[in-house]
Amino acid sequence: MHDAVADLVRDGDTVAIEGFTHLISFAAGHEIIRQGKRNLTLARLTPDLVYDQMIAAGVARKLVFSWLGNPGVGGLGAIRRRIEGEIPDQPLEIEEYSHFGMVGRYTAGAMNLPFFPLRSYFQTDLPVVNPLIRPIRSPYGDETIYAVPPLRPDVTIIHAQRASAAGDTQVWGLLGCQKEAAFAADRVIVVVEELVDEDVIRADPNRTIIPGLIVDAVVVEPWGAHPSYVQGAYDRDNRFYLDWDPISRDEAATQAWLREWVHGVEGRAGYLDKLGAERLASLRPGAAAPSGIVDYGSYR
Amino acid sequence: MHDAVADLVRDGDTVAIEGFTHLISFAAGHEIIRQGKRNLTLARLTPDLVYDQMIAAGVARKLVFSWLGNPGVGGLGAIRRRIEGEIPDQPLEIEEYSHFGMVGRYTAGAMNLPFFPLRSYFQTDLPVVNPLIRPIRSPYGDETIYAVPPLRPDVTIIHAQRASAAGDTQVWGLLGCQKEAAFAADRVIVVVEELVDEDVIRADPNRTIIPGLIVDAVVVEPWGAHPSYVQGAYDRDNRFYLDWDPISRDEAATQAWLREWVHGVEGRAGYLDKLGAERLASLRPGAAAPSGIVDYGSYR
Amino acid sequence: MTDPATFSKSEMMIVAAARALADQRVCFVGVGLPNIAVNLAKRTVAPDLELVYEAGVFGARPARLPLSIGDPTIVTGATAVVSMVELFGYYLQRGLIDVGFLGAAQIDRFGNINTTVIGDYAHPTTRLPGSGGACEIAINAREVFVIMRQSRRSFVETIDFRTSPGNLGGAADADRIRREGGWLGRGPTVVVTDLGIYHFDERGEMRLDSLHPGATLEAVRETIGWDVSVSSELAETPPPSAEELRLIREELDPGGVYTK
Amino acid sequence: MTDPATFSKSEMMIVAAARALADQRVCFVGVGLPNIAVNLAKRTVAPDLELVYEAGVFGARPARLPLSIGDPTIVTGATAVVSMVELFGYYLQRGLIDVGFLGAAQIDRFGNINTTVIGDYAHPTTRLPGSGGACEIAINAREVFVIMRQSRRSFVETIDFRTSPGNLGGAADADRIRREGGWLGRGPTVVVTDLGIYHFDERGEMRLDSLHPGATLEAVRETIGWDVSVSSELAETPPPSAEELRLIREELDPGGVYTK
Repeated sequence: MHDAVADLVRDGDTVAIEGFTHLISFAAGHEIIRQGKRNLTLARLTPDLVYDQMIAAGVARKLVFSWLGNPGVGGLGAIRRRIEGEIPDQPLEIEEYSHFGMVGRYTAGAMNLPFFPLRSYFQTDLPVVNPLIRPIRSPYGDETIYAVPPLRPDVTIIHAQRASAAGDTQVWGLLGCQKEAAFAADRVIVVVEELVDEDVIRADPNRTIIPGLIVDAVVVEPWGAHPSYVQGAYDRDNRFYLDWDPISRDEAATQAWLREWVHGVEGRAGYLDKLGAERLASLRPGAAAPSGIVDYGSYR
Repeated sequence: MHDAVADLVRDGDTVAIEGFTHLISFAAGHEIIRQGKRNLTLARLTPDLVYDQMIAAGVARKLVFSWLGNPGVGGLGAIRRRIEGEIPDQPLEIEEYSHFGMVGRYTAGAMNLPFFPLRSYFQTDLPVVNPLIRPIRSPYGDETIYAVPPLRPDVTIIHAQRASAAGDTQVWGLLGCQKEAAFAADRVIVVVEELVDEDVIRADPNRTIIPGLIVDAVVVEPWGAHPSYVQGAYDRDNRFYLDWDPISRDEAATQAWLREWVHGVEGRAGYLDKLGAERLASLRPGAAAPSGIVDYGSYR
Repeated sequence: MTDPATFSKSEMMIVAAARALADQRVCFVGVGLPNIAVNLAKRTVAPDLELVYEAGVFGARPARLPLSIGDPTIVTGATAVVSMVELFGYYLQRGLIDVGFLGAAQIDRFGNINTTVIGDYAHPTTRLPGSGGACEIAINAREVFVIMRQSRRSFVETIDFRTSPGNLGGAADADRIRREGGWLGRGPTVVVTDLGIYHFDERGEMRLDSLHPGATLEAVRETIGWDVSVSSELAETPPPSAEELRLIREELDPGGVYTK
Repeated sequence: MTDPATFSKSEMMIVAAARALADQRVCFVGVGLPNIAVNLAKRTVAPDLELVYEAGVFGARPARLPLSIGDPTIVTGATAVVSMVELFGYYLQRGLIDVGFLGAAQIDRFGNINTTVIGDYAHPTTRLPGSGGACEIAINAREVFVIMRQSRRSFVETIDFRTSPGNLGGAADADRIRREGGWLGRGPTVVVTDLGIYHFDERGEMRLDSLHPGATLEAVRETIGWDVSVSSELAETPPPSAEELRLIREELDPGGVYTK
């Protein structure tokens, strides 16, 4: 992870660590903090705790998002303080859309389209505060809808259940917009729970969401998505999300947490040691829920 | 099948029997012929043999397509004769796009968008002969690309490996644009090799391409895609595609084939009996090629 | 613990919201209070309700109440899991969602919703989460239900920011704009609060139709920033049943996250 | 059966086309002759070539030569199988395809291609298949290879219908339009026929650079509808190797469908 972030994430980059509640690469976020990257533009539908931590650490100058909160718990204090101007030496510029707007932006990037059309924003104040949300007239009839511009991250980082060494990546469970964010990006880092043989991928090609063709680095980092979750591997650590609320409300507590849990640990392994085997074990799913097998058939 | 077609396919409808070389519902096409439907507008990227047969039978007044041929073999004689005006009493109107244009039309229909933008058609004669392919200017910069209008079939008919009684449908292998064609449609008929318990579907929700919510009828018709194929179940009957070439070149031979193989058989069962167990057995894949199992995990 | 004689205002609100989903088929589940209300409905008045989560799930069968609307329990055993571009495009924008269930920070008499900022956008007093999927749900879901607690800060004459359109400046206005703009949704139809149940009258304005047990018109008026319209046949909301309370207290929210 | 001393013009054409794919990474495989040429390249000069089929396959490993470009053998063992909107949008239009390999019914000196009609569109002498994916491949693939047999009917001064753009009216013209229009592709770079191998000169015009064994300049000129430009260093194409012929005759096309 150290090398992937060192080589592929550069100061001033637009970085998207995507994954909608599922498969959020906290491991990459913490490594970016440790390497002291600066002036990043961070893009994500839901900044979530990972961006609250990264922005508290001062790596970003701008945030592009569609829903700003600690899902099911409350707010994201570090980001909120900077938006509300409480930390004058760390101003944070924001660029705001709706979920479909952000998804559409990645999709336009992935398809190399100059815009993505959608039926949102009518009669709202969002286009008023974000001039990049623009009306577009249909060439059929006189209907006018809205458009959003492509989002093309310099680097997209996603976490997945498995990939081959070549970077062919498979995911099950929530897919969010990782595929779109990856195809839209200039560089792609895939972090996986498990490195698998190419044959495992080729046995079920419909399960592949990203081909190695667009992947620049594959990092094996089990538990790398904690406190978010990996379908079939571990559960969302809701206790962590609840505990974050009071920490996030207090800048000093937030900085102390970063010192202890990000700067104060030896990489991800140190973080997991500190978290403890018992905590991790408690996040394992109960019984297995197997997908079943389908047959592609051999055709010679 | 009889009831599904009788209830859901009406004279004058726009009908899309989709499936790109894979999962083409010949069973539905033949039933539409037997029921003598008229004045249909038939939409498909590749009309393939199924539309050559349906158009020879006189069910259609118009064809919307992007590639007209017998893949790997040659032309589609019945359609070609009507386009070239050799059958004056059966004129055939055509509306022509590229593959991405057709896919984009279904996608616009599925997303309820007034148009789909794409980077095709520049400097070609396609927009000249099809005024529905129109330029559209990006609201960002002064770039102009092209747009195609939504295609919203009255009925979309697809063939799939399996579905639940509720119509929740799963497919593996080539996906073509069946999902888009189904979501774009007013009515949907799903024909399956196998009816499965709802639990089989819910065991692997990422494999579901169409929810029962948009399905009006589920028809169980094993071998219903012959002479096209079903990944894992049976192979493409290339001999049939090769044999069709001389038949299709001759209108009398084509009509004779329809009498013998469509009107002259008792539904799909009769067609399969006539084809013979040996022919069918020869189309079974060799060894199995299992997908492997993934674990979704139980979370209580 | 499940003494039906005593229940909180939050419990009554959640129960009333769940009951409003009877006979609905497909519901888009928002984060927070809608999440527990919809899951209660699925266990009571609407067992066949198809739960749609913006995270990309159709036909979810959560074995537990998810804290977040993105949770592994909404995936395992679901009918379909799809990418978000498909969920928002092929399901919501296509018009397949019957009810979008939203929460709100501010709402006005016409059901226009603010979840973005309190104060000026550039220099907010309080920064709220923003739209998420709410903006497109309000436009494309066939109808919208709102669940939120009443207060002078939340039920206001003028919202500070319009995140999700309701009946705009009134019904006539809204109907024309929605029709001419090709919107699939008719907008907000029900608002459930901790004090009562509201529907929208022919002017597109919120009208109190049912008062919860223990709530008073005075309490309602004290917590609404405009002269609220009250139905001439004002009803009293039937109290939560023992089973409804048991489900909330023992199965859905034993920690009291939503009902505290 | 695999006597390398004797080989057909079609075999030479397929072999020459396959060799042109050496050092290429990602190839979009068109129907017909490109299909066998690309599969031969995968077995000879370009074992790591990623085969992309418009049907929705990336990284195909066909165990047999598919008659159609949609065949179960291109799916089993592939790296990824995706919907066509993704294949055309996320792969081709995104610019991930290095070479688009096309066939054609008519081509002009600038590599503009017709696969739609011979004669008038409304009243065609011969109705051809149409674009399929060719139009978008010609615009979005980084470069385009063409494989087709020469004849006065196919190599024409003016094509009857422009299905897929090549160098338009010439290089200057084409470069400007492709740049200003934001096209990702630079257009046609190689044309392989049954008589020789052509590249495009600085004017964007086809130039014969290599003549196949047994072919003559006379035969070339007799089968081209314009005064074709010939390289000052005209080379002779090395004949097919025994192994190349064995692969075509025994593995790829035992039925002689492509080589008859």
